[in-house]
Amino acid sequence: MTETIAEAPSLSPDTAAAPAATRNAYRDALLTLMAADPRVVCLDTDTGLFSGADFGAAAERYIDLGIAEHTAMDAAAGLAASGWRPFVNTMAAFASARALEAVKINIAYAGQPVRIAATHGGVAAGHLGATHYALEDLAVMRALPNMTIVVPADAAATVAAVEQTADLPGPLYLRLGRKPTPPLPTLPLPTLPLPTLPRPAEPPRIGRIQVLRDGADVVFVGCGPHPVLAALAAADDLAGTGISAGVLNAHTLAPFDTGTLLAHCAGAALVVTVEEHRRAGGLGGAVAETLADQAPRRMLRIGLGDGPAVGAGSQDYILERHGLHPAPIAARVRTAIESHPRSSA
Amino acid sequence: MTETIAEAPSLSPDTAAAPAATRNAYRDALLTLMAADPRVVCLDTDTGLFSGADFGAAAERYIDLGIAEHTAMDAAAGLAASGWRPFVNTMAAFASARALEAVKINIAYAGQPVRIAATHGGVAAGHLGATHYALEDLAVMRALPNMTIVVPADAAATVAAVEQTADLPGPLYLRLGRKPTPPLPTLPLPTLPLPTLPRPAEPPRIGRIQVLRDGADVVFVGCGPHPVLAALAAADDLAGTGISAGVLNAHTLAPFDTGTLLAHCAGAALVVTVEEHRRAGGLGGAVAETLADQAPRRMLRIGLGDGPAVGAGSQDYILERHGLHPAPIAARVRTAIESHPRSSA
Amino acid sequence: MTVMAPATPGPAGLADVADRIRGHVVDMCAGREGGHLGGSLSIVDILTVLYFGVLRVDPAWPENPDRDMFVLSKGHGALALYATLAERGFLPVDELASYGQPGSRLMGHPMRDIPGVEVSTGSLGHGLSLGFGFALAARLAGSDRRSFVITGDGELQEGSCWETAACAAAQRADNLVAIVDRNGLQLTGPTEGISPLEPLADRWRAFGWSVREADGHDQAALAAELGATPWEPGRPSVLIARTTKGHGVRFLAGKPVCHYATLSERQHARARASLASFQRGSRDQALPAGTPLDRPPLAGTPLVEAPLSQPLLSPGEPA
Amino acid sequence: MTVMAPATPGPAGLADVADRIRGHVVDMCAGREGGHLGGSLSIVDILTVLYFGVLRVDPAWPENPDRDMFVLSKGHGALALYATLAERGFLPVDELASYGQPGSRLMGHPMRDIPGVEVSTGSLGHGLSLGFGFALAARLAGSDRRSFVITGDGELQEGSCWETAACAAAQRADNLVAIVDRNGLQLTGPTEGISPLEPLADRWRAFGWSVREADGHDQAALAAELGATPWEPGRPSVLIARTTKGHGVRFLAGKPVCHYATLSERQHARARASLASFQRGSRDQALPAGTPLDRPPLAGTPLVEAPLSQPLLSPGEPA
Ligand SMILES: Cc1ncc(C[n+]2csc(CCOP(=O)(O)OP(=O)(O)O)c2C)c(N)n1
Ligand SMILES: Cc1ncc(C[n+]2csc(CCOP(=O)(O)OP(=O)(O)O)c2C)c(N)n1
Ligand SMILES: [Mg+2]
Ligand SMILES: [Mg+2]
Repeated sequence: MTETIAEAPSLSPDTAAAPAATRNAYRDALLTLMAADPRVVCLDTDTGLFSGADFGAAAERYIDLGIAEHTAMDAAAGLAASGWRPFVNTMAAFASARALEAVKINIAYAGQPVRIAATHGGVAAGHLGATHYALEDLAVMRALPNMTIVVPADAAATVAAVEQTADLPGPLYLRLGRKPTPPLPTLPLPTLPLPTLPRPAEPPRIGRIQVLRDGADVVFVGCGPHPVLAALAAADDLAGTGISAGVLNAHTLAPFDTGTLLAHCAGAALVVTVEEHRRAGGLGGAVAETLADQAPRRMLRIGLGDGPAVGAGSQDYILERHGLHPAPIAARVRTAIESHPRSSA
Repeated sequence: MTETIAEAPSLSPDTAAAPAATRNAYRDALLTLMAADPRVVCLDTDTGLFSGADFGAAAERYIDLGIAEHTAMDAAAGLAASGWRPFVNTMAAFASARALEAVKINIAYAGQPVRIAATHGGVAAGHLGATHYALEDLAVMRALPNMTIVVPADAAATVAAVEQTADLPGPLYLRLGRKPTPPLPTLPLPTLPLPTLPRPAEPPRIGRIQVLRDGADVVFVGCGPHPVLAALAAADDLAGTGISAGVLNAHTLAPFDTGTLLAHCAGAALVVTVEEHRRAGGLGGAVAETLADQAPRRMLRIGLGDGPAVGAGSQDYILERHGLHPAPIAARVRTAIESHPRSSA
Repeated sequence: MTVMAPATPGPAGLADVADRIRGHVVDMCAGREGGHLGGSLSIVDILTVLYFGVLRVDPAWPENPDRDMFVLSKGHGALALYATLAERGFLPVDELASYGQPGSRLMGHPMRDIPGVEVSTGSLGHGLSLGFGFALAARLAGSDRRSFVITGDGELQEGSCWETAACAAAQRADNLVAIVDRNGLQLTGPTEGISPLEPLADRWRAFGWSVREADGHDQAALAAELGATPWEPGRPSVLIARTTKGHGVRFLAGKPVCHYATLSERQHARARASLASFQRGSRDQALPAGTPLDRPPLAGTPLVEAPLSQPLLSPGEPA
Repeated sequence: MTVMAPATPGPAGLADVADRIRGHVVDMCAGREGGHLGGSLSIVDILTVLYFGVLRVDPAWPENPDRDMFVLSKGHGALALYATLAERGFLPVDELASYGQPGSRLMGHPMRDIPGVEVSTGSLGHGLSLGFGFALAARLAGSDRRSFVITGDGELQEGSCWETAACAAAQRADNLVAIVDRNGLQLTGPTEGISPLEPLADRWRAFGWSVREADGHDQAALAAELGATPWEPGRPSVLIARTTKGHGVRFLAGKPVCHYATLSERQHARARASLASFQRGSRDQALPAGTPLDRPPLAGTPLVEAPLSQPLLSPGEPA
């Protein structure tokens, strides 16, 4: 909470890096890592993510097993147990459901250093429909022992995650998107009055909540590109009506950064989680459990409906339908604050 | 909260029904149901649970598919979509991991009335070891839409669950045990001073928390045979040192009975969940989320370690190792109460 | 959007129907989301024969309890299914133009809430087990309803397919029919280069199925085989249909790149032209006499032609 | 607990080793938890040949990085594995008596923290894919390490086995060897009555494997086949070993009820007697000359005989 804007790179939203898909950032980072680290193996499952990629001298460490997610996870466990560092590539839906038992017993329980690169997280599959959605994956992975769970909010954070976990001794679940998303903003948005400046976008550190913005009344906790951007914009919106809202980017769901969460929620009347996931068991669950253990706070858990009605459509269409856009988020926060004014919290 | 002991059946712990395995109670209840309801189909996966069972006229509705859990779940979805009421029999570990994608997309998302009879819940597999444990199943199932999740605490409750869900239009996850467990007590334990009498053991109603005991200071919320019995005994223990503890049997995790939970936790300084599950995402998660939404309370979530160190051994050995016995539970509650006395809550 | 004159295929006019379905598929791939072009085109003739010559289905009452069940296990062939359902009268042909638009029920993979779609698919390796469940249901009910499933060939790399294959044979589910779209390609390349399936017929036979092979673009051959199941009482049937991914669009056919395409205006026109010349060459196909065309398709369904206005072919981009 | 005199098998003494292992298995099933008797006894000869004649392993340094890998995919055969590891010097033979006791590391399925156990197993259908991972690891390292996997026959109903079978053939993993314990029984009955596996050899061949069959209780035959892999360069090898569930205990052998047993004192004595008479009849088995017994077993490991004091046979009770 002591960094200042002076440390920020001199980027503005206009000149910042163009939107990029976290899955593509991951792919490029992996190619770099494979060139540097001879332990790294890329196991593919006919995803097409590496079509045309140049593995150079690492070419024999790229193995496409075909459409065989279970085998890929178990084989990765065997490779990891033998000293290799396999990255298994599949969609989040298949990593967290189709192949779950292999992930559970042979990767998580066994504590093997397998990296699961899970694309199409949340409703990123959009138009591809419900069988390709991963709205339960964070709850599932959070229940597994040993699993480090990272949801990068932009391409730079994805690269940082790949780099920083190179020597992680246990497994990693890396939830990635599909279509390009903008980088997190690095300077105050020009038109809105801000109680505090946004934080500089230093690459996040795995295991540490990234404080994007301080705020007194409300604390947003988000993960992933769309939720974090929506929380930032909602905080701006609220600032316009005199509500001071902080924004935490909780990119690492496990191990969870209890200390930073508690420090920032200490004075808040409301803690609002925003996630591209069902409301049960994911980020909202992690925050609710952590707070209940130590310092219970009223919460608003914003995510996708618990009912069957997630629907199908483009990613943005679904997010909007479920109120994961800035305006409805801000509106819900206002209502919650009004119905439980600070003094009663 | 107005039932009186006069309504209790005149059973004492001595003359009560003998210990029984919930999986056996389920099997018998299913046989009865199959005789009465011609829609019910029993899909087996070489479990042996029905070896020697007499299906009578329903014999053609018993189908053993062999060791094929994924196929059984999908086939059940197809049967259910065609008007049948399939019960799929497997272990909780396999239902919630091996076959999860079928459960997710074709049963839960599709809202099909498939009943998943998941034996060996928690660490009931004991001596069979970690690959047979189901310590994540409640978190996983809770993340799925439409899923009714029931964890009966004794044989009578199991029978009630099978009976009461006969016409449930959506899917059911029924978590069962393995070895015999005692019926919930129906009369006050003779030797301990009790601030309030235990409730009569009327069969629980699906979707309704069963109030086993009222208490002012602490509320225990448990599910499953061992946790509920341990909570009852811990409440007795605490009563001996002047702490009044209520006990709620939250046998239905979804849909969760928010009303009863909130009503009973309103005055409590501490809410203690006890479950045979990892501490993340299960009953503790459900309670933490529910309370945070409406009336945040300090909690103690008692379950199995988040680390890899669940270990292996008999069910009781593991439960003891992880502090799921009455004495350590009571001790932890005392410590928690002392470190955060009521006034600060 | 140009609405062309309606056409009414007679029993011998299935080639025309398939031509129109291919046209729809190509048109939908020129929309904003693009689509799974190749794997849709490879199953058009199979779907045409199924829906116009084999399946007992009822567009007027899609949930008719006596209907045969169809599962598109390779759910990414959705475009071909939508177009077939439209031509068969389950959907207004107009609705095809909504594919890829916000709020449309026509998504990248089929969803249950579309009339005629029995089950949502898209994750590979589930259709056979779902279809097996339908087959068991029919048996328990003492009904003669049948269950047809189209799987991809790459899809058969999923172990779940073989798990179900064994179960279905064990249960003597001879009311279950699988059709393998043996186009030789999966998402990134040839199946035999990634994880070979051959000898595929031997595999199925060793799992207890009755196996036949056919040219998956020869409607007469398909109708002859699929119209006469079970081939061996007590055994489920599998037809290995030799197909071409992208069939009908010469510059894409057989190329891995046709898996997913967002056709530019120019490419769309070229694909349409390719289809047209292809059609002229395939006019001699017709159903053999005696094929069970018990429910002729609805008349009067218009053929949609989408505007030629899209920017870019984006093949190579994984879905 | 009676500790009998140690025995040192020479190269020709593997029949004795297997006899002792069977004795241990029966003894452990007389403990408080009982055990998977039948499926342990069916793999004793295979394990004996592997651990004493085929696998390059190092009891003095179980994690020796040059070792061959072994995976007991049918983890419920754990008792046979424990006894074999003990006889081979990985565990004190005394420790077998701890099986089923609180705090013991010898559980109903093998756990990684036992010396010589490479991976925890118990959920069926994972061993082949794990073993395949080990085989890939060896190939990437340019090592000649091999990977051996024992699967059950019922286990092959899991689709995951066939998924991996295809992948291993595609990757030309000829350093991978599977041995199918073809005892014809699964938990509740005969495989062919529940979900048939035959023609099993054809299945494997159609999935690209090199297939052989052998009498799974003929140590010489097993050693001849398993000592000479790969049988075809570029192909993984599978040996279909014809075995008897409960082999060696006449009153249980071949009966589904032997899957899991908690032997009473009387039954334990009877089983021991049955083993003894069986042993006398099988003394003529020996390894053929030239079998690669590169590391003779450790000498001096005592044979445990458990007390005959348990109450009940509880077969039929599912585990
Ligand atoms: C379980 C699962 N894994 C991966 C995918 C992604 N995927 C979609 S289509 C496809 C290729 C399928 O190949 P094939 O079955 O031959 O169908 P074709 O492309 O020939 O139509 C893949 C890998 C998926 N949909 N489901
Ligand atoms: C995935 C999974 N499903 C079910 C079981 C329960 N189970 C344990 S052993 C067994 C029978 C296995 O049969 P087979 O592979 O023939 O081994 P055998 O009994 O002959 O030793 C079953 C169903 C399991 N361990 N794992
Ligand atoms: Mg194909
Ligand atoms: Mg067997």
